[in-house]
Amino acid sequence: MIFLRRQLPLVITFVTGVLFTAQYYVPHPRSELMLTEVTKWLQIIGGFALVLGVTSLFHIHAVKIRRKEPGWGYSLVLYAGIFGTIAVGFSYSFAAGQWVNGKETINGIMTAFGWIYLNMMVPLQGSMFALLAFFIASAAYRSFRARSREAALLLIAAVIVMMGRVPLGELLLPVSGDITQWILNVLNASVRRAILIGISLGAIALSLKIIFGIERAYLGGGKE
Amino acid sequence: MNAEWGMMSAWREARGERLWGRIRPLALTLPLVCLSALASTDGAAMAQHALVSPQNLRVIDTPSEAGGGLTVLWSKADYDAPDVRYQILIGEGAEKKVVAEFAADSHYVRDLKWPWWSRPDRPEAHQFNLRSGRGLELKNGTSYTVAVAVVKGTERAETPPVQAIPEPNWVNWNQMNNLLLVLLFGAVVLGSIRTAKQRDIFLRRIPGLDAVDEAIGRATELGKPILYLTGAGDMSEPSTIAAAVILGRVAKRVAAYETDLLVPHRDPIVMAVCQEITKQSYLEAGKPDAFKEDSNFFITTDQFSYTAAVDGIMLRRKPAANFFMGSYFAEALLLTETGASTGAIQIAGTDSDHQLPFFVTTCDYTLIGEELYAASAYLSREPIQVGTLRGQDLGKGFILVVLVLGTILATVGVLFSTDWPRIVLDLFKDLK
Amino acid sequence: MNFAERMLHIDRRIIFLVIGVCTLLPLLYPVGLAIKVSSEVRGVHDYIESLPEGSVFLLSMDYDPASKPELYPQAVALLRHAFRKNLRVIGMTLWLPGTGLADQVMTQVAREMGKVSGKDYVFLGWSPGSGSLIINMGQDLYKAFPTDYYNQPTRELAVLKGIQTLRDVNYVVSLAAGTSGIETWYVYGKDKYKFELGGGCTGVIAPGLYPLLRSGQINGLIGGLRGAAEYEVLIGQKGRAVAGMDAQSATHFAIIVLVILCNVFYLLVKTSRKQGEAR
Amino acid sequence: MAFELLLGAWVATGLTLFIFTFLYQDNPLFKLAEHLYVGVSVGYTIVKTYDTVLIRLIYEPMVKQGDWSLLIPLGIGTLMLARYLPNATWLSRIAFGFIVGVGSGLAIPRIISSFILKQVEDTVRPLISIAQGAPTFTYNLSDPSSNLNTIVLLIGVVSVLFYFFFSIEHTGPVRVAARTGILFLMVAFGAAFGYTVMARMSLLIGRLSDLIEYADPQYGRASLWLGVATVAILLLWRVQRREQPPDTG
Repeated sequence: MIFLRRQLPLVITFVTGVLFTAQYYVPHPRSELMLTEVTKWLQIIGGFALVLGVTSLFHIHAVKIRRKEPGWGYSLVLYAGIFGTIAVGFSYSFAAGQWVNGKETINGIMTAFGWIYLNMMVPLQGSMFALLAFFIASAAYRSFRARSREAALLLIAAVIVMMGRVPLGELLLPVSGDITQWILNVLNASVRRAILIGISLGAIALSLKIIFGIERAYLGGGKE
Repeated sequence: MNAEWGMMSAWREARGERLWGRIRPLALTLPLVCLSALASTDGAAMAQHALVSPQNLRVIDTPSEAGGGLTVLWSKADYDAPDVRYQILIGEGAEKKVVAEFAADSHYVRDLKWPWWSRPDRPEAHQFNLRSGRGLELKNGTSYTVAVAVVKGTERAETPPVQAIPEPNWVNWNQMNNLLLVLLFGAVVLGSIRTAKQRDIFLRRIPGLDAVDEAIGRATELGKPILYLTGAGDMSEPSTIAAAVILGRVAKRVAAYETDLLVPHRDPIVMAVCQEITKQSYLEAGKPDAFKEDSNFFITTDQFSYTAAVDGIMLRRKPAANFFMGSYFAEALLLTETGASTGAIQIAGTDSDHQLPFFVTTCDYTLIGEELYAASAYLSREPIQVGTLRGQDLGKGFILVVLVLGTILATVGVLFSTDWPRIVLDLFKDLK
Repeated sequence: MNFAERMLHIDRRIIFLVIGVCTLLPLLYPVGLAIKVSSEVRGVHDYIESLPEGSVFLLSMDYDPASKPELYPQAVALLRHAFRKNLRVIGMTLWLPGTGLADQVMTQVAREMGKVSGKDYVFLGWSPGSGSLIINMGQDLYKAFPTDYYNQPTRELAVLKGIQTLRDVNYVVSLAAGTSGIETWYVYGKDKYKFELGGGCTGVIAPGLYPLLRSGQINGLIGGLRGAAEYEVLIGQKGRAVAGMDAQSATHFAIIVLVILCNVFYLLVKTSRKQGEAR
Repeated sequence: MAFELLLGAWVATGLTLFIFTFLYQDNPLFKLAEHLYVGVSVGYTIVKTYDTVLIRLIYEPMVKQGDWSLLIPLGIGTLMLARYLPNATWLSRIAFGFIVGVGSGLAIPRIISSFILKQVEDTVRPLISIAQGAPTFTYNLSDPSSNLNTIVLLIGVVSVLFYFFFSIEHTGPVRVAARTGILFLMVAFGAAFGYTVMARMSLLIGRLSDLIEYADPQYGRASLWLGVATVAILLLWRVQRREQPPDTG
C-alpha cells in the first residue's frame, strides 16, 4: 500500500518523463503513434484540470455565505452569475430552433449564451483592465521617479519608446521611431534573450528534478 | 537481397563520411577517387554524347526520418548552370517516369543545412529528397529504382539506375547535440544537488537582503507596522515558495524588534503555510508570546477586491515598509503606487517580468527574477534549492563560454574563409 | 509643505480626469496623423501576400476579452487580408474565454467578404491542453479536432481537403495575450512540424518576443494596437486601430508630461530638503 | 433595432460604468460588477469545458466513432478528481504523476531546441562580414544584423547572464560585467514600460470607443443616461455612508 501511495506516482513520473524525452529523438512511426495518442489524452485530462481550478472558488464563497461574513451578499451575486450562465448555456434557443449547448452562435444567430458573453463578460473583463490605464497615469505622476541612475535610464528609455510608438512622436521627433526600433531590436532583444536562456535553464532543471523525484510539490498536500 | 546489401554498404559509407568526413578528409580521398574513377568510366561507356551523365549516384533511405523517403546524392559537375536541368526518375522500363526536374545549379547538400555529423555527402554534392505525396508514394520496405538524368538543350544523359528501400528510422541523428545537452545539463544539476547535500556551496550575498534588514530597522524606529505580500501564486510556484522563505527571515527580525507584521493573503493554503513559518520564526527569535495568529489573514481570491483591500490597509495603517514578494499580475502597479504615495520604504522581489518595470520605478529595491530564488536559497540553505541554483549557474557559465568562443570561431571562419570552426559551431545549432 | 510637495500630493482623481479627457477628445475629433509601417508588421503582411491562392492559413486567436481592444483589430485585419487573397482559413483559440470573440470575428469578417463556413474557412473553436493540443494537431488534425465549433465532423469539410496535420499548413499566426501563445506555437509546433509562424500580440508581451523575431523563429510581429493600425494601413482598409491612433498619441504625451512633472517636483523636493538639512 | 441588441448595449454600458466607479473609490457598484464578472466567467468556463471536453472530445469520438481508447484519459481525469475524497487523495497523485511526467518529458528537449540552441545560434555570429571579397565591419545601427549590433547584442546577453550569476562574488571584472548587465536590463525594462503604457491606453481607448458608440441615439443614448444614473447612485451611497459611522477593519 505504501508503494502504491508513495512510490507509484514517482515511478509513473519517471517512466513517462524519460519515455517522452526520448520520444523526441525517435522518428519511428511507432514512437509517433504513441505521441499522437498520449497528447490526445493530455488534452482531455486538461479539461478535468480546469474543473479542479474552479472548485476552490466555489468552496471559498460557499463558506462566506454560510458564515454570513461581511460582503456575503456579493458571494450570492457570484453564485447567481455562475448558475445563471450555466442555465443559459444549456437552454433552448427558439430563434435557432435547437439546444444552445454552449454555443455563442448557431447558424449565425446569437444565442442567449452568446448574449451573456458579449454583453456581460466582454465589457466587464475589458473595463477591469482598462482601469489600469488610469492607474498607470497616476503612477506616472506620483511615483515614477528617477531615484537612481538605473531608474533614470529606465525612464528615459520608456519615454523614447512611448514617443516612437505613436504617430505624434514620430512627427515631432522623427528620429524617435528609429531609436525605438534599435532599442527593441538590439538592446531589448539581447536582455530578453539572456532572460529567456536563464528561465529555460530553470525550467529544464525543474523538469529534471520532477522526473527524478527530487521535486514533489506538484503531488500536492494531503496525508499519506 | 543483393540490392539491400548494396544499400547497406552505401549507408555504412555514408555513416563513415558523417563521422570522419570533416575531420579527416585525407582518409576518404583515396576511396572516393577510386569510386569516382569507376563511376566515370561507367558513365563514359553509357553516354554517347559530349554531355556526361551525373557522377557517383547514390540513393539511400533518408536518414533520421519516419520513413517514406529516399535521398538521392550525386557529385557536382562542371556543367552545373541555370540553363542545364537535372531530372529525377523513378521506376524501370516502361514505368519509368520523371518525378522532379530542377536547374542544375540548385539542390546542393549545403542548402539543406546538415550538421557535420549526419551530412550524407560533401557539401558541394547534389542532393534531392524524394518523399511521398503529389503523385508519388514511397512505401517502407519496398525497393525503388532511381536514376538521375541531365538535360542541356537537346542533349540528355542518364545514370544507370540504383535501387534503394525506404525504411523508418529509430534515431534522429540531427538532434544528437540536443540529447547531449540534456544529458550534460541533467548530470550537472543532479550532481550539484548531491554536492550541496554533502557540503556547503558558496552563494554570493544578495544586496537586496541588506535592504530588507534596513527597512525593518526603519519601521521599528518609526513604530509603524510592516506589510508583507506573498503575491498571487499558490504554493506550487517557485516564487511563492521563495516569498514564504523570505517571510520567515522578515518575521524573525520583526519578532526581535517587536514590530507589527501584517500579511494579507489571496490563497488560503499559502496563508496556512505562512502562519506556520511566522510562528516558527517568532519561536526562533525567542519571542513566542509576541506571535499573533491574525498577523496572517485571508482577504479574497479576486484580483481587484484583494487589491482594493490592501490599498485600504496601506492608507489606514500607513506601514513604514511594504514588501512585495512572489508573482504579480496587473494589480502590481495599483499596490506599489499606493504604497509609494504613503511614503513607505518598498522592497519587491518577483519573477513576473511584465511587472518588473513598475516595481523598479516605484520601489526602493527590487529583486529581479532569479535573484528572488537566489535570496531564498541563500536564506534557507536548503540543499535542493542551493544545488539547483548552482547547477543553473554552471549551465549559464557553459553558455557564456560557448557564446564568446563561438563568436571568435565564427569570425575566424569568415576571416579566413575556412570551414573547420563548424565542428564546434554545429554542436550549438538547432539543425534538423 | 512647499509647492512641489503639494503638487506631488494632488488627488489622483484629477489625473484620472486628465487621462479620460485625453482619450475621449481625439476619439470624438480625430486628426488622422500619418502612420509609419515597421518591418516587423511588414514581415507578416508580405508573407501572406506571397502565399498562392488556396494556401492554408491558420489563425490562432489566443486572447481573452481583456485584450480585445488590441487584438480584435489585428484579427479583423489579418482575416480580411487572408480572405481577400482567397486563402483557406482555419480559425481556433487556445484560450477558453476567447472562444466567443474568436467566433464573432470569424463569422463577421467571413460574412463581410462573402465566405462560407466549411468551404472557405473553418472555425475549430477551443480545445484544452495548449502544448499537447498543438502536438496533437501536428500529429493528426482530426484527432485533435474531431468536429469543428459547430459540431460538423472535420473530416468531411471541403476547406480541410488534403490537410492531415500541421505540416500541411502554410502559415500560422498566433495572436497572443500571454503564454499559451506565440512561444507555445513555436516550441510545440513549428519546432517539429516546420510550418512558417508569425505573431501578433499585446503591447505588454511584445518586447519579450523580440529574441524569437531576431532569430527568425517568427517571421513577423504585430505589436498591440499600433501594430494593428500598421496592418490596416498595409491592406488599405482603415478600421478601429487607425481610428484609435490619435487617442494613443494624446495619452502617450500626457503620460510623458506626467513623468517629467513627477521628476521635476521630485528634484525640487529633494533639493529643498537638502537645503533644509544644510541650514 | 432588435430588442436584445438594445438591451445588450444598455447592460454592457451599465457594467462598464460600474467598473469605472472604482476610479472614484471602492464601492458597492464596483463590487457588484466584479463579483458578477467572476461568476459569469466561471459559468462560461464550466459550460465550455462540458461542451468541448465531454461532448466533442469524449462522447462523439467514443460513442459515434467507437474510439474506446479514450476511456484511459477519462479514467486518469477521474482519478484527478479523487483529490476531494479525503481517503483517496493518493489516487489523484497517480494522475498528477502521469501529467507532470509527460509534460516534463515533452518540454525538456523542445525547450533546449527552441530557447537554448536557437538563441545561442543567433547570438553566435561573425563580427566581420565579407563585402566584395574583402572583410569589412558594418556599423549601420538601424540594421539589426550589422556587425556593430551583433557586438552590442553579444555584450548584452553576456553581461545580463553575468548579473544572474550567484556562485561567484561580484568583484573585479565580474562586477563590471554585472554593472553593464544592470544597465542593459534597465533599458529593456524601459522599453517594456513604454510598451505596457501603450497597451493599457489601448484598452481604455477600446472601452471608450464602445461607450461613444452606445451614446448614439439609436441605442437610446445608453452611455449618457446610465452615466448620470451611476453618478447619482454614487452620490447617494456617499451621503448614506456619511450618516453611518465609518467602518473599521
